[in-house]
Amino acid sequence: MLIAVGTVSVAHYLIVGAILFTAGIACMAVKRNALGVLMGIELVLNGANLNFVAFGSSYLAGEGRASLGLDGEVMALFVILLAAAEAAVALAITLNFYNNHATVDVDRADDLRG
Amino acid sequence: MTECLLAATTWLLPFAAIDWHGLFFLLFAAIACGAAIMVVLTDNVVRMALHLVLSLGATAGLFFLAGSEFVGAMQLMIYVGGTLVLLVFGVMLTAQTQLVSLRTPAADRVLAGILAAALFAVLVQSAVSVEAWRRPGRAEVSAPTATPLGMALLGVRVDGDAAGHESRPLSGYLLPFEIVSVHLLVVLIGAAYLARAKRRRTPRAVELVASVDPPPPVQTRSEAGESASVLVGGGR
Amino acid sequence: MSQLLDDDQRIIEFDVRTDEMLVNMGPQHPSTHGVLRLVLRTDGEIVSEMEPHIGYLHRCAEKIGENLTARQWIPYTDRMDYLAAMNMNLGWSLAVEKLLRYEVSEKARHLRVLIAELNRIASHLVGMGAYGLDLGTFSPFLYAFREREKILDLFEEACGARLTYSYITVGGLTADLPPGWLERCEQFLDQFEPVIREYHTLLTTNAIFVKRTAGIGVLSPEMAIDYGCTGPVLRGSGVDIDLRRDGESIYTAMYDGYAFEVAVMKDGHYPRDHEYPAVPTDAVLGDCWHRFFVRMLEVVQSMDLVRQAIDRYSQCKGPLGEPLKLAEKLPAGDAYLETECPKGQMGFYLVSEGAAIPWRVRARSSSFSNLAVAPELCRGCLIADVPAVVGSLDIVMGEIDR
Amino acid sequence: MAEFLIETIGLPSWLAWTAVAAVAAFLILNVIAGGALVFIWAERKIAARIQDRLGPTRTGGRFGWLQSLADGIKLLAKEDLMPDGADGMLFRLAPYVSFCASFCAFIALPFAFDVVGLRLNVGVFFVVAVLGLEVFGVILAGYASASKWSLFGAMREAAQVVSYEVPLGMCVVVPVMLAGSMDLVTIAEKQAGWLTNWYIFHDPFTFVIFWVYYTCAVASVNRAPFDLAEAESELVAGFHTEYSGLRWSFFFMAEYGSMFLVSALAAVLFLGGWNGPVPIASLLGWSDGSSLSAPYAVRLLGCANLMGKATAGVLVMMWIRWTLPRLRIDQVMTTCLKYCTPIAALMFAGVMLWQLFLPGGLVPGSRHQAAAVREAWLEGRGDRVPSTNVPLGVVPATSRQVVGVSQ
Amino acid sequence: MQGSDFVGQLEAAVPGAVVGQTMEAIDPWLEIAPEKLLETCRWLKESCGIKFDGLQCITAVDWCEPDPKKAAKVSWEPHTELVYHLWSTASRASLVLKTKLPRWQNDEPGQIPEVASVTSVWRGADWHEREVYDLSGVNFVGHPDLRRILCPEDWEGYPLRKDYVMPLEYHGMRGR
Repeated sequence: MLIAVGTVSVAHYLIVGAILFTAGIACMAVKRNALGVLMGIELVLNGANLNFVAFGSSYLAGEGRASLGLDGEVMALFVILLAAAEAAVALAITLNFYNNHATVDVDRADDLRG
Repeated sequence: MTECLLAATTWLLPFAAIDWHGLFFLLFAAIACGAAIMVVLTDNVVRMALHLVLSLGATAGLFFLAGSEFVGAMQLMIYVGGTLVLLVFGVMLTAQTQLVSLRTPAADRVLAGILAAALFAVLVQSAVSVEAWRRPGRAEVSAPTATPLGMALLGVRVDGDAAGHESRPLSGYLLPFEIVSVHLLVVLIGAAYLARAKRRRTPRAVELVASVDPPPPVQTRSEAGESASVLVGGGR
Repeated sequence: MSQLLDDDQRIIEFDVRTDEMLVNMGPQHPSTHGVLRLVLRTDGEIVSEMEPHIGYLHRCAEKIGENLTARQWIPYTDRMDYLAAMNMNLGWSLAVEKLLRYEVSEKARHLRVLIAELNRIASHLVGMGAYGLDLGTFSPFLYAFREREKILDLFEEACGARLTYSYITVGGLTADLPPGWLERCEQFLDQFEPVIREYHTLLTTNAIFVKRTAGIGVLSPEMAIDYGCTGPVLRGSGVDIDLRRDGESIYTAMYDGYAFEVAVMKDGHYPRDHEYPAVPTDAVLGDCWHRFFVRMLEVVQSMDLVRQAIDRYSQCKGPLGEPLKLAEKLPAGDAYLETECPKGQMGFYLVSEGAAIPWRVRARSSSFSNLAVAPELCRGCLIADVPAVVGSLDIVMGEIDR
Repeated sequence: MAEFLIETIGLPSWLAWTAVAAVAAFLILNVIAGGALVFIWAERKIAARIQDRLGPTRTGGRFGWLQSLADGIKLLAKEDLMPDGADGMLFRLAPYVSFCASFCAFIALPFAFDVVGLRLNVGVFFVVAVLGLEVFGVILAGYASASKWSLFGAMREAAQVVSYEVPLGMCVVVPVMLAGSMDLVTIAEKQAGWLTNWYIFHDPFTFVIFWVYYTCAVASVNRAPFDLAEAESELVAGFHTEYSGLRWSFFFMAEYGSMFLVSALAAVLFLGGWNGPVPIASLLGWSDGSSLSAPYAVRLLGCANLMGKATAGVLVMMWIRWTLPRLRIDQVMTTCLKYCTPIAALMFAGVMLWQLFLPGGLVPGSRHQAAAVREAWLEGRGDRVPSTNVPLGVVPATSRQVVGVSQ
Repeated sequence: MQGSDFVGQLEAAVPGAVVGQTMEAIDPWLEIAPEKLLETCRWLKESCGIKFDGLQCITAVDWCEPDPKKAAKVSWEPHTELVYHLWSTASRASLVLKTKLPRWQNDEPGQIPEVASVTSVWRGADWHEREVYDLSGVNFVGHPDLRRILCPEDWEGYPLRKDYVMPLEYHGMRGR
């Protein structure tokens, strides 16, 4: 059973990845709420993931071009797993910070103590 | 009768074949990018979380489109089903009314905008520059199955031909797989430690009672008799 | 920086600060029995403090009692504990008869025991059904009401009403039983005998019910006596007091010659507990499960009493005797009498100046004191335990607010 | 069906495929809508039977079967009000998120051999993943209704569903391990034949895992003893206190939809999907049920089998609901962490060992050679996915690709 | 232990407490001086031979005849009477205590009479005293949380007093 892959090429995926990446960076830069920064990180990671999968996809691999093959997919897999772990730890820190300072405002987190 | 029906449809809808793959790609890409930008723009942190869910869901769709179904399902389950639920919990715990929408001063926003635009320009230029990446993918490709990925994670590469050259045998991913599982275990224990019950619940009434001695010996009816006023002459 | 220092200095405890939420349950809450508002101060799921607000059903029946003669006030006693109106009427009638030093006929005495015990069965059935509703299961409620309907049919034949009867009145009863009533009552008891055993499988031995009630809301005997709790709440904590046996002479005289055992756990055993399911291992004496189990035992106890009352009533010859005149002159003085109602000991106190209309009328409600102990039991429990504890006290708001 | 449209009517191929997709989507939507209607009526009747009363009798005919229609009209007529403190967009969006989550999991569910929305290679994984999304609808509803009670309900439900996903995931992996593939169609195919081929009877471990799966399923769908979210005795009605009318009916539809989905999944994974207890198709000489040329009757029989099993699962859930009281939130969590997860893990290990020593399973001769899959791949045959429905891409050329069946 | 011995013991333990006694009434009662009430109750519960650990009921009876014609014929002068019904769970004995309080504190209307609260002796008295305060207007000194229990918090007047006049309206609702 064959699948025709129309005009979509790796470049399209890369552009979408780029948009997600820049949105993530902007979100991290703009947001004052610690959770907003966390969401920015998630977006950045997803942008990267998209590129990995795009390069590793057997659909988009043109003839004779060095495609990542399975490595792309496995890399994306590990990124998703570790992003989950990272989010857990980041949230634990944010909530403890909230608990001590009653605010998650990133600008107020200026003293190193506590 | 079929000829006129055929004529009618072709007259009505000029293009012969829609490129489904492209159509769905545009749909999911639009949702993903739109939601991502909305995440940046909205101030209400709960709305941000919702847009993030939409964006990551659409990215999962893109993964399905790109043929890696396992990664798409994994993204839906782990990322959207797990990480974002965690994030929303965090939002719920901290989103008291005054914290819900913190606004950054206008100067920083402009600066961030310029930075983002510059970064975006660089990325797009590099994405489009390589000619090989612009050519559309292979015409016919067999439907994806998760078995090669599963086998690869066990260390046996069954998709040798995909890599194009037999000289260098491809290495499986058993070692990184084990490392990640141990890593997750460590994170699990760390998170559990951070979130351990901080405050003992006030001692349950059960413990209170256990310390109290049994009820005083109550005389049965024969000794006590009916209750009568102690002032009555015959009081015991 | 508000570091939450635990009493143990070494461990610096910090907790995700969820400020204490003031949550109120009721007064339109589906689980509280009638119009009761519970204000809970909760920290997350744990209730740190519970305060009941009552008075939503307050009709000031005592003020009205100062303008009505003793017999005219009977319908007001119906509306106090509307699930056991017969026992309320009996309590008030006996208090007035105590003041008048009036003795009712032998036949009326046995009929009063019969009717009061039947009403106790009906009240405990509602208690059981409503308690199942509190814990989330709907079916026992309908089974309980199916049996209660049969008792209400019997009452309807006897006095024409199904909820607020005004059947027992000062000086006897308003009417004698219609012919064939005793046979129908016996038929009801015969078919009810196996059914009540089956009801134990519905709730008492249900694993989840035991998990939700055993060891929850434990009431120590001292606290029960100190707060003035009475009835199944007191007996559930192991205190062996039942006014039908230990009450005032005028009340225990009614139960003279009736053989019955008080449903209380004495040194680890309930009376006749070989016939009923065993006490679950993690049930502590005085918890919700025991209060519920005492009520289930009292239903069986009341059935025996009704059978004995039927035999004695049918042996009495002669007329039932007329109740006293509507405007009976009350001698000067005061009288207080407590009777054993399904919810607990219901006391009536009346002061009279020698006129037909009493000077002051006071009703001491059992659920009033039973509910007073609820804040003590709910401290430190989970939100889901609050309806379990309040349900186990089996309170009726009509009686509390009067 | 698409070929039929293309050859006979000569529609342009893309229009044919849209028509096929539209019909498939319509069918699946009706399965849920129809199922919900039937289950509303069934719930009332079963509750009545358990409580020794009649249930609806007067609405429409003798057995009150129009009762669900009457409910539907009432819900439509009811006014959709929204509390003023509510966050408008989230409040309106929540029911649809919840409904879409439970609806789009039906895509991967095989009703008969070839009657499946999309034959995903990661079918089981996809269904479990999408079930996890339903919790978002509930959280949004709880947060957006701006009332303390609904927030309580939402937090409780979210904690419960997220924690029950762990044992659910473990239980689901066992049939995948037995069948050697995550594709629901393959799993069901491997259970063809007599009753003994079903995975529930494969070995004692899978038998226990089935019951653990069913408990976790009941919990993750918020039914019966685990329905903390709308525990009416404590919190007034949990997260959908503020909803009424059509929006509430979407939550209701989502609940019944996911209830049916979870029982259907149980049927496919453990009870042999569309294979009946007696392999009537092969006994009657019709060609092997799994080949494509079988007449439509076999497919119809398959659908009936699966729907029957799923409905049985739903009826048991209703039966449990009307007999057991509700568990407390900490008891629900302890059952999950202290009972379901360890048992699921143990049984998982048990099945692994069983696979090693008795690959043939309890009944010799059944075809569960998971190891066979590995050889097939190594010899380069690979388990080509023998199915004709092209998921997404369209073959511009008119060449038809002949399907090789790998068994 | 004869009834009079019991009264003798009580007087020995708490001198000046018993002001009057009526033995031949249906429920014989002792009249206790208001200031000695708390001390008597503590003695009755803790150190008396028969431990009165159960407080059954606290009632306030308002002895006052509002219309002057009947007031002339009445043998008592207006006062508020508190009736305490006690009960011993061990020996099934009951006891009635009565104290007489002025209707208003040093006779200016509006000032409600005061008496010591027995909540420290029996925890059950808490709600009974709140009800007596709410309906009959008696201030219990030392009560942990003396608020109205049956009527709304902002209700004026004490309904169970004989000379109580129903308010015309309450929060816009017509009284009469």
